[in-house]
Amino acid sequence: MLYRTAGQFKTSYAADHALFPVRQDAWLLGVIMVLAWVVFPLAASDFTFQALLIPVLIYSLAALGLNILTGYAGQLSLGTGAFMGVGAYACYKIMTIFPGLNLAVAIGLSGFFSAAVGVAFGLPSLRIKGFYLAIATLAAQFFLVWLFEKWSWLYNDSASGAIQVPNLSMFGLGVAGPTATSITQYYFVLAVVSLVTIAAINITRGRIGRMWKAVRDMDIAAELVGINLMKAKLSAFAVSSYIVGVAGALFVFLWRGAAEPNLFDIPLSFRVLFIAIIGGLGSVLGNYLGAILIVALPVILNIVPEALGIPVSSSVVEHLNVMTIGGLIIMFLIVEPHGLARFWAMIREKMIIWPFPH
Amino acid sequence: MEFLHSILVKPFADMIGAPDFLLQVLWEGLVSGVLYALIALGFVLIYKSSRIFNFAQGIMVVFAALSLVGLHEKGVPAWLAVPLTLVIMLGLAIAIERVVLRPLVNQPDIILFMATIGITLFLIGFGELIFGGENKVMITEQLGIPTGSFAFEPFGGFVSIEQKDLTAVIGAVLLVAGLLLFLNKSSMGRAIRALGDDHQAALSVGISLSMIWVVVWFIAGVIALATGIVWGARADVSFALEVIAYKALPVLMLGGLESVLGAIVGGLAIGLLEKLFEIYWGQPLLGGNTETWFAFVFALVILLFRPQGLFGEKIIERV
Amino acid sequence: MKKLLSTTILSATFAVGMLAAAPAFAEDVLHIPNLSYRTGPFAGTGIPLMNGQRDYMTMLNERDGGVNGVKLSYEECETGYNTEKGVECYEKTKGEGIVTQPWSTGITLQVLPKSNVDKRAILAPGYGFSPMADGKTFQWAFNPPSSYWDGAQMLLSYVSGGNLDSLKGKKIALIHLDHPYGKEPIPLLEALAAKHGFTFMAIPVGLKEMQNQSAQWLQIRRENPDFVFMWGWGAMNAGAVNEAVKTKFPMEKFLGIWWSGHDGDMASAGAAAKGYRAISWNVPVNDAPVMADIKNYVADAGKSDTPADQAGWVFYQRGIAISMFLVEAVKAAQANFNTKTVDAEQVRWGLENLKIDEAKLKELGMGGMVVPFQTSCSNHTGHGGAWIIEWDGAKFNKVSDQLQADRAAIEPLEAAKAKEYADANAPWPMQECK
Amino acid sequence: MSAHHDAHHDIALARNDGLKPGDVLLDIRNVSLAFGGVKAITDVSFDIRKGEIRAIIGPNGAGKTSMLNVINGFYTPQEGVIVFRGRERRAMKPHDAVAQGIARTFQNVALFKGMSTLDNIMAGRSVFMKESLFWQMLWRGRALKEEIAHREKVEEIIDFLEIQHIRRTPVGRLPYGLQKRVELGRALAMEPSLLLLDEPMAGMNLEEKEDMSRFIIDVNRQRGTTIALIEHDMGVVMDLSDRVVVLDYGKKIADDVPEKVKANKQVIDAYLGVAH
Repeated sequence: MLYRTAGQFKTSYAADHALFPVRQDAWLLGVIMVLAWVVFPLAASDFTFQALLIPVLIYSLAALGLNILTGYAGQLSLGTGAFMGVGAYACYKIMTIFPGLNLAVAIGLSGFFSAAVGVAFGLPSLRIKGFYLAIATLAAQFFLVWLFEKWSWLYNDSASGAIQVPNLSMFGLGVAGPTATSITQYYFVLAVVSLVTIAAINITRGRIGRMWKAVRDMDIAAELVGINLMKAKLSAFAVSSYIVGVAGALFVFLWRGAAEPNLFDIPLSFRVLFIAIIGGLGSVLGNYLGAILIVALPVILNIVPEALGIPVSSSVVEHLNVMTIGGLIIMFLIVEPHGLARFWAMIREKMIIWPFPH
Repeated sequence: MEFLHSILVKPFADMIGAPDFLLQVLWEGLVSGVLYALIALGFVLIYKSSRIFNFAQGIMVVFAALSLVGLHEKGVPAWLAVPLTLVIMLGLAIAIERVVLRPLVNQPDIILFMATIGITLFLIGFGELIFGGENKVMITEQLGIPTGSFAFEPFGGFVSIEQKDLTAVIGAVLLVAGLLLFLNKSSMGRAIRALGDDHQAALSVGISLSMIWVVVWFIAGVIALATGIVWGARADVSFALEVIAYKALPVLMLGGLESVLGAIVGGLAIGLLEKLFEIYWGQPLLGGNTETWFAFVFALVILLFRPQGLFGEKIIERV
Repeated sequence: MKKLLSTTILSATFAVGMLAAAPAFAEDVLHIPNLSYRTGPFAGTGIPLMNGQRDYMTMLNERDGGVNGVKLSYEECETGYNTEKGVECYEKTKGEGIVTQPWSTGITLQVLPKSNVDKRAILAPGYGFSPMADGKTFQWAFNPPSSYWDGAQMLLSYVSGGNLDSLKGKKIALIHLDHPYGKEPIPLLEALAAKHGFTFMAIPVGLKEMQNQSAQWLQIRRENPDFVFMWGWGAMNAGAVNEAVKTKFPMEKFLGIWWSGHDGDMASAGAAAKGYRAISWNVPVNDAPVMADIKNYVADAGKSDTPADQAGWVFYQRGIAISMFLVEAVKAAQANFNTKTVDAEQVRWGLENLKIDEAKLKELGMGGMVVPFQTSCSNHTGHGGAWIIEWDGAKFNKVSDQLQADRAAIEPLEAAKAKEYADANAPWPMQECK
Repeated sequence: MSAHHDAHHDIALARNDGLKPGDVLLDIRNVSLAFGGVKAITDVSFDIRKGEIRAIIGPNGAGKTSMLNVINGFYTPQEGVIVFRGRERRAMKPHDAVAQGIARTFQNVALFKGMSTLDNIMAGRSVFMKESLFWQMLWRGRALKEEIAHREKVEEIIDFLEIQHIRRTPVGRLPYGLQKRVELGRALAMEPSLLLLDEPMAGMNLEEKEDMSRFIIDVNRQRGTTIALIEHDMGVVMDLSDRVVVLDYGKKIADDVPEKVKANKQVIDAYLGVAH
């Protein structure tokens, strides 16, 4: 009865194009919005903000960027971490060169740098396909991280080779740097993530999204129905890398506060890829579900033995944690290879027809 | 002009100027190349037989080496520890086939690839839990591997060749020869090769698919142990060794995912070229550490000209 | 629908509330968190240190019932040397913990700016950012008893026989981990190279190359430096020593910083690495009374993870020394503030008024185990100096008298870099020192 | 199930190519194609006239699909020229071919399996849709207007092909016969002046074949769309087509009206497999 669609009729194509053809979906989203904008910020501690809420949002955004490339346009990328790095270093340099600039503007601009780099490393996709293409993104991954180490201009020649986020404020509120409060950072990240998500939903359901999906499902056929493969693939690389770059800038400026080149190395790329795949390729919602599982779950797993008063050393917890994550990944792939988003879709379908199964 | 000189002339002048050093560089490159080729071979076998891009090959190297050293630490003599480790690798192969591969059969490539990353994480956690995170010293001498070195003095300089590196090269050659023999002469080997082309054809040989998978993953385990021993003898056995798996990727791409010959040629080529590039171009001109990316960029450039790799089969697109 | 909504909100609120609530039961227990790493590629070097730290704390609890009657609760939070996990641990432990022990230069840099806000001291003995010595700028950070720059200067002074000008025209290479830690000594070595006329070259080893350093050692063979210094960590140390043996680089020209003087790392090279030296601010003293106490109260009682043959390791005993620094700071704070359960701010005062002299070491049963030093408001390192230890094929032995860094050569750079840091992170709070 | 409509829906989508019925729309002149020395097509010439249904038949491996691939630019012939709407050329990029009015379906259905019927057919409108990323992102104003305008055209096709009930279903889940129909819909969405159909009825049962024949005839009659089709079912070919060209081993062996072709000795031999 929760998901009763009867009685909801569309009277125009415009209404049919609405985001939530089923009213209950809008309700559910409303609940989530209230939780995200009101309940969580009121209830969360610093630890909850810093170890759960903010990272889940930022990782979701990065996974969304990757999902556009891999899930929608079908181009496997193993270089997400490095593209996040491009966004972060671009933002750092922009803030160094124009110290008075609004941070939101700087983050928005930094995405263009990662988009440009993404397109450059996307060019081989016009000739190379499948796993062979992974080599192009891996080349980007390893080359860019090396460049972050060697090009000292990027980190203002600091001796440690690390970048440090200075205190930055917007409208009198500290948003980045050590003096910023977690709640301000959370709202900033939430706002950016919400905006980008809306834009991504719009792009993926329209002309460009169809173009990408067509290329993903069958690139030859896409070409033969008049889709320009070059435009489709490169636009996917550009949009994807833009979002990933913004996520990278948020990652360093709104969360970590400092970064060294190794941060953007391949484990980060894999982490984001896990989120996208466990969440569900070709889905926007999946990125959030995946991030909750991959980012938040280990943190919670870490707390569990302690909360239950079981004396386990932290290293054993960590070993078990790594094993659990590995096992969970395999289990989820076996149970639902299309990810958590498909899992949710199935539950939702069941709820729509419930209690009449046919 | 000076710039052109430094990239086009000076490196070669340096090579000729110190030929003994060049020989040493080539030898070092060759040794790494042999090891890359070994790891890539493990990848190719698995890919050929099951279309799985097995990312766990790197951690299998660590796991095999740790098992060997761990058993020895528990008091098992070296001659017994090797076969026991092989038993462990066989158990691992069977477990992977049962728990991971069988339920995931016919899934898209990327799903299988992700599953192997899942296996990697699981084995890291599991390995550290039972063996601990400390570095372990490879039982080189106990295994009868000579540890001295040969010194040559060509061109008035010197070239030093570690006996364990030499053993590694010879061992790798023997392993590859044995593997080729197995693939070409035994019915199981032929089934594995046929599987790359056509599942039905392979099944008609009368060997079950899961049997083939267990065998292939076991061979990958044997290769992992061999790699673990020789690489562990050069430094220590630790989880840091896992990263060498990444190097196998460009080797594979370069050689073509399904070509045994490609893995060998690709491994050697990348081992030699990345060392030469690092020493003669990377260090003087780019600040060094180019080995982290050279193989990837090189493979990428080659793929732009041959999208299927050097030895991969040409793809003709049809609709 | 409505009911569902409110239930959802309620349960979500509850769940978040559970996580948020961190009730402080500070009942005569001092929470001493440690951002340890017993996993990952650096576990090999991390484990003996963490074992030493833990065993000392356990020994005090068993032998004395804690510190002045207050039990020590030593709690590890696993980071795997990963800065991301490190920050997570920092957030997790900052509620109850009386100090932060970040155990990685990367994590130190990450939490350094937060320490001012969260008002909790960072204890980074022998690591971290060298300018942290400047207590006026870094009022919440401590890196006793010697900083990396002290270490680099002492190494130069040692190989030059005390006269750095004698290095003129010579070539000194630094093989280092390509990570904030490994890069630490570079600014000082560059400055001293310019001043004394020797050639300095940095040879970085990437995290992915730790076990495959042949290119770096080919470079060393080609450049043929007069001395090679090493700032290595984790699997890099063993890799480097093995390569040095392989390329026949003379061991007497190869010296490491204190984190590269680890028994475990030398084992695979064994006798072939005889003559390798490292600078260290602690040396193993196996017959020290404190070692006997740890054996009695901890190891024999089955409360230690340390294998018996590792009790004599430099790193294990360094872990003991580090815990001792912290406990002494707690004691100083207890005395000064006349309270047993000191808080994080009081511990900071304790760290700033730490006096570890020969007499104190004797009293603690740790005579000769660590260099004596004393911190102050403006001096957060203490600059106790260090010894040179040499690998004899089976263990490290002390082979020098206590060295002292030439502070005059370091201080200007230290002050400049501290100021640079404070400016970059403006507004940065400074403290006044008398 | 949706009810079958009594009256066929009209389909008004058509492209004005400025040609009168009976004019030559496409002229293939002496085309040869080879793959690494293996000849697939040898010196074939024929034409397709505006408004007709032209069948290309021949035994397996005769080079029929290769011929379609040459026509829509997927393969580039080594020799010969193609004249389409008066313009002569060797080859063109496939998406240019679409832009100029050549659309096709495939022997093995080449739909976008993860997308719904609606999206598949909408994808066929890609060449006509232009709105920028910026407007797409906002999903307001121009992008939405464009989307709705094209959606209306696509709905016409959906009604015409009687596939309303599977509008939202991912095509990968549809039975083969319906997939073929969706594929025809996608080709129609491109508003072709020349529609290439590669075995549109392969694998269909009798009822499905009748439906498909009806759609093909309606497209041809109502829209005046020129159609070239490859088909194995001789009954269908003889019923539908105006003229038939027969290929065997890459060579043209006959080109005539269906009745004459049926009686051609060479054609009968080719189909019976008589050695040359």
